[in-house]
Amino acid sequence: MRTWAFLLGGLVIWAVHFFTLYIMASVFLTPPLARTLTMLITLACLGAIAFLAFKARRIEIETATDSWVRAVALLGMGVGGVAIVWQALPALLV
Amino acid sequence: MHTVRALLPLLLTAGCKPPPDEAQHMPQADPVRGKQAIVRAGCGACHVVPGLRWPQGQSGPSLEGFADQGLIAGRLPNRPDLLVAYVRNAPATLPGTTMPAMPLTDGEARDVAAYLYASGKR
Amino acid sequence: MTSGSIFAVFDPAGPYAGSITTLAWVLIAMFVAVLAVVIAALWIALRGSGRLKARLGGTRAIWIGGIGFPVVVLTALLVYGLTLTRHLTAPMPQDAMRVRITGEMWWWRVAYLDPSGRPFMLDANELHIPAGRPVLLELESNDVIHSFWVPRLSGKLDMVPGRRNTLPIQADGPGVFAGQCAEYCGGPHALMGFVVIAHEPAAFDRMMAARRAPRPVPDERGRQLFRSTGCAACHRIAGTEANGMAGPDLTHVGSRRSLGAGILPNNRGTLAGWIGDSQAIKPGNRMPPYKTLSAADLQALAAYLEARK
Amino acid sequence: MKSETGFDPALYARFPTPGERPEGELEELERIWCAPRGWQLLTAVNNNYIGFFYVAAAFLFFLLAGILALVMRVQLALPLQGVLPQDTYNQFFTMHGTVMMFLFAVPMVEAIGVLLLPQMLAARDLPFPRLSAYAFWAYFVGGLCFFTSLFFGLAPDGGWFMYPPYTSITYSPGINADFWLLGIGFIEISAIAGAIEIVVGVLRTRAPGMTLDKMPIYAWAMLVFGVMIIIAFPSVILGTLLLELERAFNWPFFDPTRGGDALLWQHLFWFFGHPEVYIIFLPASGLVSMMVATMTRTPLVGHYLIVLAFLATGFISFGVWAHHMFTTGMPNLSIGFFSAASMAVSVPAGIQVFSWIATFAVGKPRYNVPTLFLLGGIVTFVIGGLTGVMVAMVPFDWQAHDSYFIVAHLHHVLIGGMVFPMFAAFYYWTPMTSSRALSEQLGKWAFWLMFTGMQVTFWPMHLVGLMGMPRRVYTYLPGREWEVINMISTVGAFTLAAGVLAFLIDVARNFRFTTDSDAGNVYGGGTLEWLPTGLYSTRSIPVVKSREPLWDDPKLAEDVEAGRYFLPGSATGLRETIITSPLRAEPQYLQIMPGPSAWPFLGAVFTAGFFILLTVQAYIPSFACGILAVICVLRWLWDTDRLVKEPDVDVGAGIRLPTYVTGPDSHGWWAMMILLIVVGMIFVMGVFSFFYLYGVQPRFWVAPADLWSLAMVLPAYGAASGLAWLARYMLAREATELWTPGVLFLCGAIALATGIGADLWSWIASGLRPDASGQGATVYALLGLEAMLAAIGLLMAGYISARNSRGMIVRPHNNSLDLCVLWVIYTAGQGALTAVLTRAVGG
Repeated sequence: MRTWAFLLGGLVIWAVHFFTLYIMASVFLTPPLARTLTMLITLACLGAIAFLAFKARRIEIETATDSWVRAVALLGMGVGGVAIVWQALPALLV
Repeated sequence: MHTVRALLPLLLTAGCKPPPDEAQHMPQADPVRGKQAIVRAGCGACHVVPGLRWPQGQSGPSLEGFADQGLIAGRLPNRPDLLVAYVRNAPATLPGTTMPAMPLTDGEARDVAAYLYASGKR
Repeated sequence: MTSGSIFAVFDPAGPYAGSITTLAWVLIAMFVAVLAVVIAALWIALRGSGRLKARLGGTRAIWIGGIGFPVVVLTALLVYGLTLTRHLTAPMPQDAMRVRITGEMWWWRVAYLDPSGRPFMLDANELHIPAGRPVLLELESNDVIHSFWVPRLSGKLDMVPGRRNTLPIQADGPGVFAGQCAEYCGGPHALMGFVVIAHEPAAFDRMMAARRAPRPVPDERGRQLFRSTGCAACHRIAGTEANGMAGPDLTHVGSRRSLGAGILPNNRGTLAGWIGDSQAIKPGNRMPPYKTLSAADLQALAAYLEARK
Repeated sequence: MKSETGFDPALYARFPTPGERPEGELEELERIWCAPRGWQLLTAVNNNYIGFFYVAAAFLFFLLAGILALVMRVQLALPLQGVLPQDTYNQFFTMHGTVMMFLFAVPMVEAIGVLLLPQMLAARDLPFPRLSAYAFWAYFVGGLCFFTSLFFGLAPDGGWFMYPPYTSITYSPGINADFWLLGIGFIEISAIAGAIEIVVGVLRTRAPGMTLDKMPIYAWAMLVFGVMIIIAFPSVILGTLLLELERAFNWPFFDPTRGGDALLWQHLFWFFGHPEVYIIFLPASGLVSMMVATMTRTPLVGHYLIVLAFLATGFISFGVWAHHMFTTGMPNLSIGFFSAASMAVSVPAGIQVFSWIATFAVGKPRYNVPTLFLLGGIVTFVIGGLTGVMVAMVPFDWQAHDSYFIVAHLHHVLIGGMVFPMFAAFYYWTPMTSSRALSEQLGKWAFWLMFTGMQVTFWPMHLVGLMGMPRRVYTYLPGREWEVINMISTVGAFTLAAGVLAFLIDVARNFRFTTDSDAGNVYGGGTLEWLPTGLYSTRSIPVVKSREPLWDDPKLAEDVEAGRYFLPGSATGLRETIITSPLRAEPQYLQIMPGPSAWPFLGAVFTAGFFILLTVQAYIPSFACGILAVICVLRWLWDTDRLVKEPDVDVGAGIRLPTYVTGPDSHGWWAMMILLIVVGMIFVMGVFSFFYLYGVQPRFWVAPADLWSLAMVLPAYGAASGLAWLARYMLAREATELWTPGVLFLCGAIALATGIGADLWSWIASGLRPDASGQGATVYALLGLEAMLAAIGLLMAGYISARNSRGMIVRPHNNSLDLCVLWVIYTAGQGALTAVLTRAVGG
């Protein structure tokens, strides 16, 4: 499970962020409130990714599989992070 | 494109048919312009017009093979001068007809008649 | 029938379509540039010199070409797109002219609204607007989903039953702009056209005033016929007892440029043909054929309708 | 060394084993795996046969849908043509889209997976061979019946997206729309069955030593593919159910005059519909990645980047569904989110494309037919991807949406992303399953005709779309200069068709199906599917030490063929394969596999019969078919889950593995968990529909059933899960004479039925009717779903009792009971959630 949590962590957080924003946008339609909430949620998710990345960097490397898992996990967190930032842009620009 | 398609039936029939009937000869009229006028005026709303895929209205008689018809609307002799008058203002030419007057100039009416004669020869 | 520039999206006639055209050109430039980069990279990979191939063959190339480059380009595009979206949906001035257009299978109901939002003039399949002024369209549907699209004036917007969408349009100068239903709505969806006619503001005001002026008493025989034939059950002609709302409003049918929702020229002859057998012209439409009308009656009806300017 | 299961990886060093294998071992293996002959072939379940049938059937549907497209292109070549009347054209375009998506694309990628995966993972077969047979036959029989509706003028005509209200009973009164809903409904079920098979196959039947990082990239693609189907398809299953309920019983899910909403369908449909595109593309991308590596004779550059790209696509593609709805008037903020996600999803595509380019740059590409198709596919896909970025820009989409621009875009994506790779794969893998390779010469004709035809057909469509031509029009008026462009497209379409014809000629001339005397590794691939194989796949199952074992160990093929690795013969005298752990592929136990059986085939035929007869409203024959289908499925299950004499056996080199494993390690448990995720997703989408309709039209909502009724409902569900758990617990104990697990389980199932019964009763008592409003419709739909699960629970109770009475529920743990217990506990949980959530809003 730990391995899967690392491999998919960044993307799972992206998904959580996305659906939270989607539900939020559907419930509160007033831009200022939505904007503030978006900022908060986004920061929280980015923080979670950073925490996960910190943990992932410290995976014990014994086999080739371990280093492979670490590389994919870190990259996944990077992609997740970029996607989260993009996901937040609409709330700030629209 | 339009020109080519409109002329196609002419090209196909030109070689193998007798020369145009003198009685239906239409000087200074252009069947190609006639077709455009037919599309613009919407004759197809009531008639099946040869060379016109759509619309193919059923309210009026089909105009296929018009040159070979003896009468216009079953009552007038099929002569160019009468046809020109009829397509422009049918009620005036033949009181009691179903066909209404159409928004065509005299020149356009001549073109339309020319088209009907040209494309009717099969 | 339909008219206007054939280049539609590339030949905008107003600000709402214009800014999208600019965006379209930017996107096309992006398309060409990126495609060129990819093809060049592919070419180098297949046929390039050893040195070039070596630079391309490694994860660094993927990082730059597959991640870095797209992220930069896409971020820029996203910001542009979102800003433009906000700009295009900005609220309209309160006093803007409003028209409600309702999608029907397979034609368009048009209602000009007064400032309080009540319809004061009904029409169908054609919209007259003043040039140079923004007009707000309220889009609704009475049956299935349709989509309102006049490419030279704006992007499209759906007409969803139970909802009301608003679409701003504006034409910079007088002209005639063709549109068509863009959401598949069954049957003759392909033949569901629309025309927007922009007038000089002064001419527009004159036209609207003339339409609202008291109407001369319509010709009695045509009016009788319109009722006895059953037309009045579905069609309305203001100022007469004909008050049917199922079909298009015919108060101004004589001034329309087209018949059958933008598909057929409009004149006394085509009116007669349409009444006689509209199914041959637009198969599947909701109007039944009237093949049994006598010649004289058909003539009189067509003449009567042609006079409804 | 790290271990996942306690297996010592040092044991791998014992292979390859020295010495000769005993006489007759191979012959026995052949006897055990031999295929039925003649008509009996219908009972075959082996993936070599089912996979091949599956590919052939999917290709047949590709041809049929392609012919529809050609006729449509003739109709559109000139304005106002009369080739196809309006109604027929509308049926044609609906069927073209539906057949291409549901009967060709998804089944084709799944079929290639069924054929290739076991080979590539060196498993003897997929873990549930009878399930794949069932999935295939249900799809094939049902698909053919569905297509036939076209010949009776009964084909659906609402577009492949079936938007209500046009497809509601008011505007589509015929049974055409029902054909779509029911026909597609069970093809989705067949797709899900295949996906469960593939996910469990990839995670649990890999060759020992094939850790996640050594897994072939194609297996990664199929893993993500399977998971995506499991998440995405339930949404459309629910959608079709709701629409059918609205059509049949007047429950107003999509009717705005009674608190429904037409856009709900669009959300449900596209939540499936957009991931669907990636569901089609990812497996093809996996194939491309495999072939690029072979054709350039070099390992894939950036393997881990591609894996990440697959995973990222799998996630982000679930955040883009509403980009099909930019023109519906959604709020700007929501639109913005979907625009951003649509941008994000193109990054993984970029990674894949540049990874392939980098691999070409490292290696020495060979210019044979597969390479040509690969290159053509990449270029075409990039074009489609870039126009995809264009339409992800909201204002541009307002112009492009539902115009021919989109037609051009989606065909570039799908043909470049899936069809060209598929043809490359046909050429590349034919030598694995045919005794002759396909012809290079004819193949080049096929490619150039298809590639040229493709570009000539679809490039002009971008233009005509921006010139204002909408999609889904059966004709257009002259005078807008669309004529010339459409004529060019038509010419292109026929060129494309000529390419396909060239391929067919090639197949007719050269393809000769075989399972054991294939043409072999013509292109020099490095992965395990190129080991010498028979119906049992490889003679022995190798230990995998790298990503391209055949390149790194030239002796591997010989050792495998000589039986020097795992499982050189049959250890139990039955069909079997090794189940390994999901991360590091350490051998865990020996799975006994079922052999040929007529029951999956018959079950599939009756399932198809049930749906088709239901559509034509022949209710009695239909329900008879339904009952027969259930009986067939139960009969096939009856043979499974048996103990063999030996509790553990030698699988080679003295390594002993158990033959019967229960609990979370068993492959059956995994499959049941995945099935429960599918059911759970249907439930989640149902709850979404419930809250969505409340959000859109709250004024239609009345007070829910009173909370007191929960006092009866919740304890009943609690009792159900408790009793089910107790049944499992008591089975493990020695002294359980009075309360046999069978009886306990039955009581659990009855408690379940009591729970749903009480809930239903309290809602009926509240006066809310399902046809009254969106609230009534969604509440009763959720209750109906729960009732269906409870009914299956009762059926399970009967099955468990029957097995119990025959002494087949063995101590201390038994898989059949375990799985049924899981089902009941899940159902009770869902029931409790249903009861609470439906009372949460309203009034």
